[in-house]
Amino acid sequence: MEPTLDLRAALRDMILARRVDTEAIALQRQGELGLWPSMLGQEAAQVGAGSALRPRDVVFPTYREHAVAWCFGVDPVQLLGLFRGTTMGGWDPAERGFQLYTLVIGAQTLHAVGYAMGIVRDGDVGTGDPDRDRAVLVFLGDGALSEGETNEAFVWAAAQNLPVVFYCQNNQWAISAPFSVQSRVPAAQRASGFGFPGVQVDGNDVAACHAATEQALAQARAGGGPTLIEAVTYRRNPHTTSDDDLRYRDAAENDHWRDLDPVDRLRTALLESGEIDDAFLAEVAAEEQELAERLRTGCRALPVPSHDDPFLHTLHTMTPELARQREEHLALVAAGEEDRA
Amino acid sequence: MEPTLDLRAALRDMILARRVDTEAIALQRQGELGLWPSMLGQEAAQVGAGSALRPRDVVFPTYREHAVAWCFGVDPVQLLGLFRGTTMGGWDPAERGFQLYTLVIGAQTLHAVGYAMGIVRDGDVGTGDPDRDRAVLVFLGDGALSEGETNEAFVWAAAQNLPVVFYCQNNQWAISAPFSVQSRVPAAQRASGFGFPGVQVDGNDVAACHAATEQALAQARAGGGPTLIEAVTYRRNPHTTSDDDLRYRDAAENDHWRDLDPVDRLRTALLESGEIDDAFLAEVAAEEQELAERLRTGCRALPVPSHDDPFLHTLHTMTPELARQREEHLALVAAGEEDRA
Amino acid sequence: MSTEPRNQAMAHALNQALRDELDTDPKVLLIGEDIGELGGVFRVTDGLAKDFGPTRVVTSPLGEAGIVGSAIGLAMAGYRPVVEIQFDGFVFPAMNQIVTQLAKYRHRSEGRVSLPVVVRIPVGGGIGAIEHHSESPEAHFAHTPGLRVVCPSTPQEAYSLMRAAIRCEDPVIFLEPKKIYWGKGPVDRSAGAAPREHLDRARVAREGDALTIATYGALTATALGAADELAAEGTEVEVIDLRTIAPLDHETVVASVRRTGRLVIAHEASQSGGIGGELAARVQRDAFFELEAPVLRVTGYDTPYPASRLEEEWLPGLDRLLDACDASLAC
Amino acid sequence: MSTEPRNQAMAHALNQALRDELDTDPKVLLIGEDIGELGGVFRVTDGLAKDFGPTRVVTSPLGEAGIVGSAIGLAMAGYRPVVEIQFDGFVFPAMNQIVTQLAKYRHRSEGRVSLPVVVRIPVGGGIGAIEHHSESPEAHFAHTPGLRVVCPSTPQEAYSLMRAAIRCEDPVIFLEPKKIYWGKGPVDRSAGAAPREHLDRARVAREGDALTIATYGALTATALGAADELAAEGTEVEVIDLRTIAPLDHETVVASVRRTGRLVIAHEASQSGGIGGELAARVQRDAFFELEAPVLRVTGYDTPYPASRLEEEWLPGLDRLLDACDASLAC
Ligand SMILES: Cc1ncc(C[n+]2csc(CCOP(=O)(O)OP(=O)(O)O)c2C)c(N)n1
Ligand SMILES: Cc1ncc(C[n+]2csc(CCOP(=O)(O)OP(=O)(O)O)c2C)c(N)n1
Ligand SMILES: [Mg+2]
Ligand SMILES: [Mg+2]
Repeated sequence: MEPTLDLRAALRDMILARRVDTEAIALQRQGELGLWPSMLGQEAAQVGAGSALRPRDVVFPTYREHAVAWCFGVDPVQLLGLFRGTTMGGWDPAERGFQLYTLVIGAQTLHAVGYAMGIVRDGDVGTGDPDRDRAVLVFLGDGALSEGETNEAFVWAAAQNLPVVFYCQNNQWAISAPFSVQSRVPAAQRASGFGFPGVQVDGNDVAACHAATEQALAQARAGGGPTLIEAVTYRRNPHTTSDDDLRYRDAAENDHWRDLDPVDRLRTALLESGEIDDAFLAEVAAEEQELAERLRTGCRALPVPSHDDPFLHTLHTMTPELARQREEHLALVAAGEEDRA
Repeated sequence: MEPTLDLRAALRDMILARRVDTEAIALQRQGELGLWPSMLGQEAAQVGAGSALRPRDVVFPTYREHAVAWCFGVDPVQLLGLFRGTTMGGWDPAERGFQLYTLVIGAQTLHAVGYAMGIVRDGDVGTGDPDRDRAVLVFLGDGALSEGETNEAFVWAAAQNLPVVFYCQNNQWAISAPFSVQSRVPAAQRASGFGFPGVQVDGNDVAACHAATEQALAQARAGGGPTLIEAVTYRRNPHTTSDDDLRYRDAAENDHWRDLDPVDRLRTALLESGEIDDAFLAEVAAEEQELAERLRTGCRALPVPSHDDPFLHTLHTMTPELARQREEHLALVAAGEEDRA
Repeated sequence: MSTEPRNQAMAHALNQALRDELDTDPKVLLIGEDIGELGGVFRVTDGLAKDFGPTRVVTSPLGEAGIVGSAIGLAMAGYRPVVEIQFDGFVFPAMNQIVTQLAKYRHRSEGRVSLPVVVRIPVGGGIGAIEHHSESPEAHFAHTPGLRVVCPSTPQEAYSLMRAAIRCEDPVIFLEPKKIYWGKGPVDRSAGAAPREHLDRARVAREGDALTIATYGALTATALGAADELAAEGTEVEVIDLRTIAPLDHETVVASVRRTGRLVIAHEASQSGGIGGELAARVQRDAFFELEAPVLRVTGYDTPYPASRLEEEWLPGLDRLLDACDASLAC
Repeated sequence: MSTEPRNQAMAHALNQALRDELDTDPKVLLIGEDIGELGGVFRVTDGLAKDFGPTRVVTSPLGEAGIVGSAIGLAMAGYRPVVEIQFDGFVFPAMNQIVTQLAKYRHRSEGRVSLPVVVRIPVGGGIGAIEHHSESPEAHFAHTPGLRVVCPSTPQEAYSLMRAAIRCEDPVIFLEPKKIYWGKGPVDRSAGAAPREHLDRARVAREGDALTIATYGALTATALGAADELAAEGTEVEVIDLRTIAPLDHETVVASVRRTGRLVIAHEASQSGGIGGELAARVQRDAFFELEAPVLRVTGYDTPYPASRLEEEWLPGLDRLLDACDASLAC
């Protein structure tokens, strides 16, 4: 199979997704967001994977896949709601197949497995028809490898040979726990224990990430079963904007990985090979400005949910007691607003 | 290391432990037990492992390790209480280090890991002093490999290089689920995914089981970390006395494994080599009779707990509300007894 | 479809309900340990794997998180999974998927995504079982917004409520009282799925004016037995089968208590934090001035479920229920 | 040891309590995600890894079942583990180990084996956090016989109760209200561990005769605020800080209600199946004839915890508490 990655497009995606990240951090500093989990340094790992997806594929992200969301066409403004406290979701997971962020570590790996079971039952695997065959790409961190649920997902995927690709961004840290707390062997090796292939790639090499993902997804769609990909990379920012990473790791380690920055690396390579020039970069920079503006305005314009919201979305059909509580609540809120007025 | 297994003793243990099993089934049929999980066919796997233990080692069984209990000196009558409904336990786990049976699949693997962390903290590992170094031997079934908790135990044991040996009796079935529902690769291979050794042995060969366990325990005690042993064997009886295994498997499969019976195999080998003779067997048969009698009498004599029991053993220090409930309960029971009198 | 009611065990009625839904909706499928060839340890899925095949009746790997988690994914993919947890005591490894995922997903998706998953759990004691096989975990689910919790008390209710649960867009925890799996009663298949309101509403199982007993599941029969005994003494007791534990239909109970002035609540689960406390709190709130006696509860004690030789006395039974009725009536 | 009370944040008081127990008993050790170098996401274990080393202050792999399960094993081996669950919403993967193992082991071992494990969980909302970071899961534990559940409301209580919890032979779920982690109060270390009875008994935080408010954790301050407001109008409210949720000390509440005739219960957890129902049920049972108004509850609603922009109104606050007091007093 020919690699299909357009490196110029990949660079553009990486730069723009990074800008989403940078702006979100700025918005958090300004008090517009409560929290932001930065993906700085993981752009190649994410764009490499995200660009290997086909429209009918389905993605189960963690809470850090901002660049994958970007590749899949999710409006980045919608990523902000969860962290602004206006929603627990933010977008329609059914619309594009980019599922909601999941905060409970590992939980989404089982949903991915279930979804893949659905694909098998729909007969959308191994038909050879590219408009029909589908696969699931599920993201997880190195820390997530230690949760029981993740390992159950491996059991199910392997025994049923499901069309699911587990994409582990080993960014070396689970908050303050270095990878050595979780494992003494590479993450990719975990798969061998369950009897399916594990592949390790340089997570800062977007082409390598793309190739591995594309291959694994193709295999999954063709009925070849699951793969675990370990993209070795590094989380250069603190875990979230609330974290203080200097308490647990050396700045020198960070410096080392900054030298391996995936965006710099690709930009330099493409400049050197002549595939891009300053005009290209200027264009992207302009796009960046526009995007940043859109994020800033979009963030502030995110609708604050009504006090009705939790009551309306607890169950499909509201129960009598919940209806009573809802009325009580709305009356109290209204009374409070009157008091203040 | 020289193998230390006395094969005559092993045969005796296997025969006597099998008698415990057979008698318990009979007691269940007579209504003396509510249920019994038979270990028929797993005697070699269990005696092989059980005979490799040293007194300071600690065992975490499932609910089927009757022959291991036998090797460790647990009074077999005490095994019956759980299944007679007179207790949830039956023996003092601290006394010999043979922990209580655990019914929740996989749960005990984490207790084993915690206990091993305790051994490390006590400094009782890798000292070279055979009276000091200890290890934990934890049993699990093939089905248990699919529980998240078991895999978390592998994570902890590997990353911390703990003195624990996981002993998986792959008896081919988890109730009605054949091993293929859980895994497409041998159970022993699971360990490689976590970065520690996995060993597969013929579970019907007591010497092989013993040697593998002895070696793994020695390594664990010496500070060499965990091992997963897969003893390939077969559960010849239904899952428990309540199960109907002909609904899900062929009698022919059973016949095949009956031909591989571990007791017959060892008996024949030792008779052929002259290591035992008919007199030896007659002696063991006499022991069996005695044991059977002891089990029958012991079972019927197992004390029925007082109605106080659950109240006394819920918390170390009884709370006022529980004391109130206890009084109410005892009064009701007394009144009921009066009514009946 | 036969319209003649048949006398059936609850386990068979449930089997029929599953079969009828599998027949009706190709998106329905079953997942659980040993539910295939074996038909489940209680045979509730007996014969279904044979008739609907292993892709629709799936014997799963061991792992309750996997069972519920994969059901969530299947529901996202458009299926309607009905999963079985083998015994009440083994639902706890699935607790994370149930509480943080299944129950919350509608809210998280701002109402966009339904997860029509049914989690079947055989529950309760009184069957002489070993540890973890006699638990009553309903309060955990009833305290989790986003779930419905249903518990039938007769074969007909089991049949109709199961069909309604499978058709419901909300996740339903469906509790099957083991003690009455083999108790028989008339089952009219032509009734089909219960009307949706039955998933919101309790059922008056017997009318009376002297005292109200509210209970559910296996204890409904015990309560009716108590009502018989009291009727023989001239006291007419109203028995309410709560039927759904979430939502908890206190309104039906309050309406009853407005007439009777007295309420006894019974359940097998331990008292503290059991659903009886919730019901008592709501009833005293809404019928404070009509109550002539304190609301009394007859429940499991605040101890672990005991060894089976002790369970008969430990469980709320006829005698304890009658004692509580007497105490209430004496006020 | 200094005997001068110091003004300290609750998080620091807890840190001090852990430090003092680590100092006193070599068998005490801490396990949890990020509790080492980082000092935990709330810094409650700040500096302890440095002073006691990584074998006694263990940064664990990710996995809550592993954390509680390994603590059980350590307790069997003679240790007294104090484990941290990083946030309330992440305790559910550990539910199986807590409910079926930790809580039941004393009973299973016929009283032979104690599992002196403390499970620390930062709980509750009001801090502007994202999903799963503002939950109040106490009812799950209070409904599980074999556990103690403690929730302090002041730095001094936090200090003394934590020390008592670590010394207690029973497993203790120790809930730390996040909202008041940084609220300060005097802490007298010389008081040492709380007397054992404090693990059974509620605390009267303010005396009054017109109405009783029973609550715990962060809402205790809200209740005291409400009492202040009502006192300004001449109504003296008694505030009871339940302190332990299991056992639930209804006796102290009943004694108070016998005098005041009125009770309002407040907690952040959802109403249905919350611990308020249990307390209401017991109080109406034991003080039926003394109650002048129905017991009222002010709780979280029966919805998932909302997005943080809605939490201020969603949570029980001063206004709702005062409304409930007014409603009760109007009866
Ligand atoms: C079940 C669960 N436990 C704990 C947490 C708290 N927590 C949030 S992120 C995190 C570390 C995750 O590390 P990793 O899987 O490597 O992902 P990364 O953040 O590095 O992308 C932890 C412990 C959680 N979200 N879920
Ligand atoms: C967590 C949990 N889920 C389900 C069960 C019900 N159950 C009891 S034994 C068993 C099969 C176990 O198979 P395996 O681990 O292979 O052990 P074996 O019985 O073959 O010795 C199951 C599913 C259980 N005990 N615990
Ligand atoms: Mg990471
Ligand atoms: Mg097995």
